[in-house]
Amino acid sequence: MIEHYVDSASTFSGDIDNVILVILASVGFWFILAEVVFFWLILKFRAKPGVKAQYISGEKPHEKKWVTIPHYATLVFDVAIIIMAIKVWHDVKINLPEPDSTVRVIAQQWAWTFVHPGPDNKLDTPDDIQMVDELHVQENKTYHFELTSRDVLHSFSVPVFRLKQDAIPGRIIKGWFKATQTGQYDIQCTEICGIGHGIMPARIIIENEAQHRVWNTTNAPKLAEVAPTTPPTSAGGMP
Amino acid sequence: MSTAAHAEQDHAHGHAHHDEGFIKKYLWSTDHKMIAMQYLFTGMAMALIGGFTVYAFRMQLAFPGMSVPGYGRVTATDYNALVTTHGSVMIFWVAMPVLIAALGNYLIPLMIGCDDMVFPRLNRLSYQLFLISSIVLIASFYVPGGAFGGAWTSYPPLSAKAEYSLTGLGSSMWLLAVALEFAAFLLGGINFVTTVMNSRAPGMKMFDVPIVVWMIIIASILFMASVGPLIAGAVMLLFDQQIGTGFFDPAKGGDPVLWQHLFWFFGHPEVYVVLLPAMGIVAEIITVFSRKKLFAYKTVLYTAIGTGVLSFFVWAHHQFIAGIDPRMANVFSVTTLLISIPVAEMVFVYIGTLYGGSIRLTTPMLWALSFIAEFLLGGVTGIFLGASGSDIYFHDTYFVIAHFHYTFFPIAFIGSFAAITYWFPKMFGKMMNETWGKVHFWGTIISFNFIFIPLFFLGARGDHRRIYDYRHFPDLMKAGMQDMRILATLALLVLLAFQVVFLVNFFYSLFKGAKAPANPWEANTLEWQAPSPPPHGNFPQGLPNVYRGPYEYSHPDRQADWWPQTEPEPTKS
Amino acid sequence: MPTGRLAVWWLIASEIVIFGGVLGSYIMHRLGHPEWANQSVHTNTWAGAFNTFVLLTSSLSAVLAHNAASRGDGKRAAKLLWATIGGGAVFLVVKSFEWTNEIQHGYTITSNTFWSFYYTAAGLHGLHVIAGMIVMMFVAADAAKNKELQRVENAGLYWHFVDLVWIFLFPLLYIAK
Amino acid sequence: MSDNAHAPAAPGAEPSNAHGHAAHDDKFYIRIWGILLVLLVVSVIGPELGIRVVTLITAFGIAIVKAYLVLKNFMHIGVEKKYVAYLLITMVALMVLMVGGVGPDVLRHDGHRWSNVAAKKTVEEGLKAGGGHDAHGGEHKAGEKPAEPAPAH
Repeated sequence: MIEHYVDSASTFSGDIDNVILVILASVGFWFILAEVVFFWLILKFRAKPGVKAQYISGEKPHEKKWVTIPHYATLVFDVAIIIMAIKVWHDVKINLPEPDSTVRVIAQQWAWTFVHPGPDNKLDTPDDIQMVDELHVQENKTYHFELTSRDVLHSFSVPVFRLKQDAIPGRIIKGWFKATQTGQYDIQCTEICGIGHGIMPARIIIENEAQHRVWNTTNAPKLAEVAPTTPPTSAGGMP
Repeated sequence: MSTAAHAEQDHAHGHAHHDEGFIKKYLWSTDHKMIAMQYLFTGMAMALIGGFTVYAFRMQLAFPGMSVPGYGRVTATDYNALVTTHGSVMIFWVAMPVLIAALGNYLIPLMIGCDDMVFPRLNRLSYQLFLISSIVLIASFYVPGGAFGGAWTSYPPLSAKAEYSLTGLGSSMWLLAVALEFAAFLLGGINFVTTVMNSRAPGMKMFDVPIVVWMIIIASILFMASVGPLIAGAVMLLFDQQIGTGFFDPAKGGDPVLWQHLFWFFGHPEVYVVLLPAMGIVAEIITVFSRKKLFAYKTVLYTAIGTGVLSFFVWAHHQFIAGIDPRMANVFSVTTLLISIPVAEMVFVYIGTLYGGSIRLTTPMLWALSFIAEFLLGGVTGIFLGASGSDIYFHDTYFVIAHFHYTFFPIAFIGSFAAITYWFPKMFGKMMNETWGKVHFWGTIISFNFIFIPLFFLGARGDHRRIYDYRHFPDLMKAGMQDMRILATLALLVLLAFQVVFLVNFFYSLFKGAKAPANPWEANTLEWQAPSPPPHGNFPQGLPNVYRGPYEYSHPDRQADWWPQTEPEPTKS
Repeated sequence: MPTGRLAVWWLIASEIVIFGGVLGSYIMHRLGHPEWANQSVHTNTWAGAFNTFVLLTSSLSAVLAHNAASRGDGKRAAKLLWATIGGGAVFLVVKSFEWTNEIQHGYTITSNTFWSFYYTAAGLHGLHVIAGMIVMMFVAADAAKNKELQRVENAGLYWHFVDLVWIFLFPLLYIAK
Repeated sequence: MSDNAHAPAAPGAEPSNAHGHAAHDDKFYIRIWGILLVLLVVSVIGPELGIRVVTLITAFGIAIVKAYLVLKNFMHIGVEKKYVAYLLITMVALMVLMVGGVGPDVLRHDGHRWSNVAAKKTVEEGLKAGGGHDAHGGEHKAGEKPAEPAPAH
């Protein structure tokens, strides 16, 4: 359902959409059922002259079942939803697949700094590419991100990936994503971070391998040592 | 010993009874009904402030950059201050005082059949602290730097350091106001609990206590048990702000995540602190106007207690993606979905109560029924957020906003309107106008849905919270999105306009309304046995005796379809 | 149960969570920060122990006051309450010298988060000591006239609670080095 | 003002038994106070031995014993209605719950996929710096403190 509104561009975004759909279906069913019963009762039991209301304590077993049966049904639905939700949660937030590349994401008031590993695919080397408010990634490659903040709380949110993670000063939080299609999308900060919270947009640019290589070589700091012949991405990156 | 305690109370009454000077009667009163009125009117005044702030920032969202009539241009700083004020005012200064303090103060002594709270002067002190807290909050708008703009959750380090928030004094005043408000409600809560434990009318057993009183008591206990860590945290944060300690500063060995935990350890039970009284109000109203015994009284009670207990185990679902250990999210996801069971059951019980009834759609009944209908949507959308997997996407989007407004609006406004329209005859001795009441009802309910249904869709499309101008985000300016923001804002304007109907009806009825009989709704509970409005001391004929539960409507042995709690059993011949 | 005493119990219950919030936060930080041991050695164990002694003794006089009040002996109850208030005063005096000494040596509330917790927790407790003393002054004044004797017990209960908090603060702040 | 007099307490609440618990004479309380003082001495001397287990038992174990003695004998919680004890236990349990829920994030500095580098840095620096953070700090070790600091000034 969400994919009709927002592109689904990561390996797990479809799973999250599915969880949302399943929850929508199950709670939608209960919601509609409850509302229908509710309005039907209101219509059916409107006051009529001379008709006295029934005296029902609701304490007898055959009366109580009208509450206990929905009670257990709710429990069953809850368990189903929990299982699905936790499975997706494990995929997105707990399991950490082997990365093809790692980027560093640094939030501050009110900008994002993205440190790309550059042509040698290693962070903390001279050819790292630092960009403000622009994250370049290659499609079909597993990325790790190392998220931190310089001042207050921020939140790194990429709606098309269905990915969101708060950045906390003093902590490094790791996560992963793998883009499945190219394009340019918003990166949001979803945790209030001061007066510039609303002007902290960034863009994620998902490129195919060729575009990404070109971008890597043109933007890498011009250092004599950088060997342009090295393939910018490891071959194993392609599944 | 207990007589001595009463002597103290009589002493306090002695003052209020005889002199009827304006100040003593209206401002310095120890009468629970007057204090309830003080809370009610202060809460209503604060609701106007909350309403004005939402008007200003919704206008900015719909028509970014425009000069909002009556406010002016909404800058980013203004926007943050407005949303922060809106959130804190509506929860701490509207929902809490109206639902718990005003109704608790008004109803508890009347419904359990005693003449006043057991500590009337403590009660007065509680209101005065609350009043000071409101004044401090309002004053924070006029200090250099302006009002605090770090959201009602006040997460440090943004709230802890003036260099980040740019509102050094405003942050501290906000925090001080909240802390004072907590102190006020702690005093009030102790008063409520001891009153109900010790001053019930003779014959009133545990299960003869009306549900709304139970709910207020459970809510007060929840509040008392959960707010402590946040009071401690508020002191720590205040020191961080003003002295420069580092409780929440990672560079000094503190931890900003600690505040989030302290806040939500209180913050989640707080949801139930305001929900339960509203649920109680609905229970009173639907039984009276469907002339039915409450379906499974004890089940309602146990589910309320169950909800209260469970509410202490779910707090971290607000922090799934806030940097807590992801494995903890599994635990909290399970507990969160479990809490849906008692709450759902409570709603089922209410729906079950309607079965076989003789339903009269008066204004209070309309409000009570709409509470159930609207709260259902708020409840089920919570599942999306409690399930960790889908919360990754929805966290901090407008979906969250729509969800909790579908719970908080029914709680704070629908619940309060239900209560005010239902107990208005008792409070003021006048009937409210039904026609205008229904006009207000339909206008409010319809426009309310037109505000928040679009917000669900906006949230699903990725609109994130607390952004004052979406034009910076190309993905959020796709076709139709701005139209939905405008629709929500226009619906809000309609909703606000209909509140004028309410205010006019309220004050017109207050002064010019038809005189109300003691028991206009033919209800069973004790407050309706007192005159309307009840005099000082509540029951001039002497304190009542209680013979039965509060919901004996349409008993088969009786001609009348109601059976007051105070009516003695017929002598069997 | 008499209303006043019931209310005091509820008050104590809500105070438990307030102190629980501070102490819980402190314990979590303390366990995570072994280096704070280097700071906590500079707290004065003997001053803390002496203050524990003072508070325990004042608790004794509070309970003796209650005993006297329940016998109807308001005069004696008032005297014992004043002794309790005196205990509170000694506690505060010791505390103020202790703090002055520490601040003079550079251990202020901002110098380290251990000291922030130290001053905040003990300061919050100190405020409760002051509040208890003020309450007891009113109760003692009444009790001396044999009025409102049931309040002697209620004030005493509160004072015992303040003592209890200190019983836990003492090892947490002074002994754990 | 008869209407103002309270109705007798509801059936649930029994008539006051307040004077019931003051059955002990003053000597009893003095004896309890004596025990508390002995415990205090133990709790101060125990940690001086410098053995971790002994410190934990003497400092915190004895604090719990002392608290129990005060609650039982000074606050008469045994004579009080049962729910008072349950209420206090519930409040303490809630605090344990809070610490249990918060601990994984605040107490620990490493978790699943996150690491609190700032806290680890302060720990490391703090341990390296050793004692005091300034010139005066080093002079005062716990054992050298004067027994009575207050009158000394």
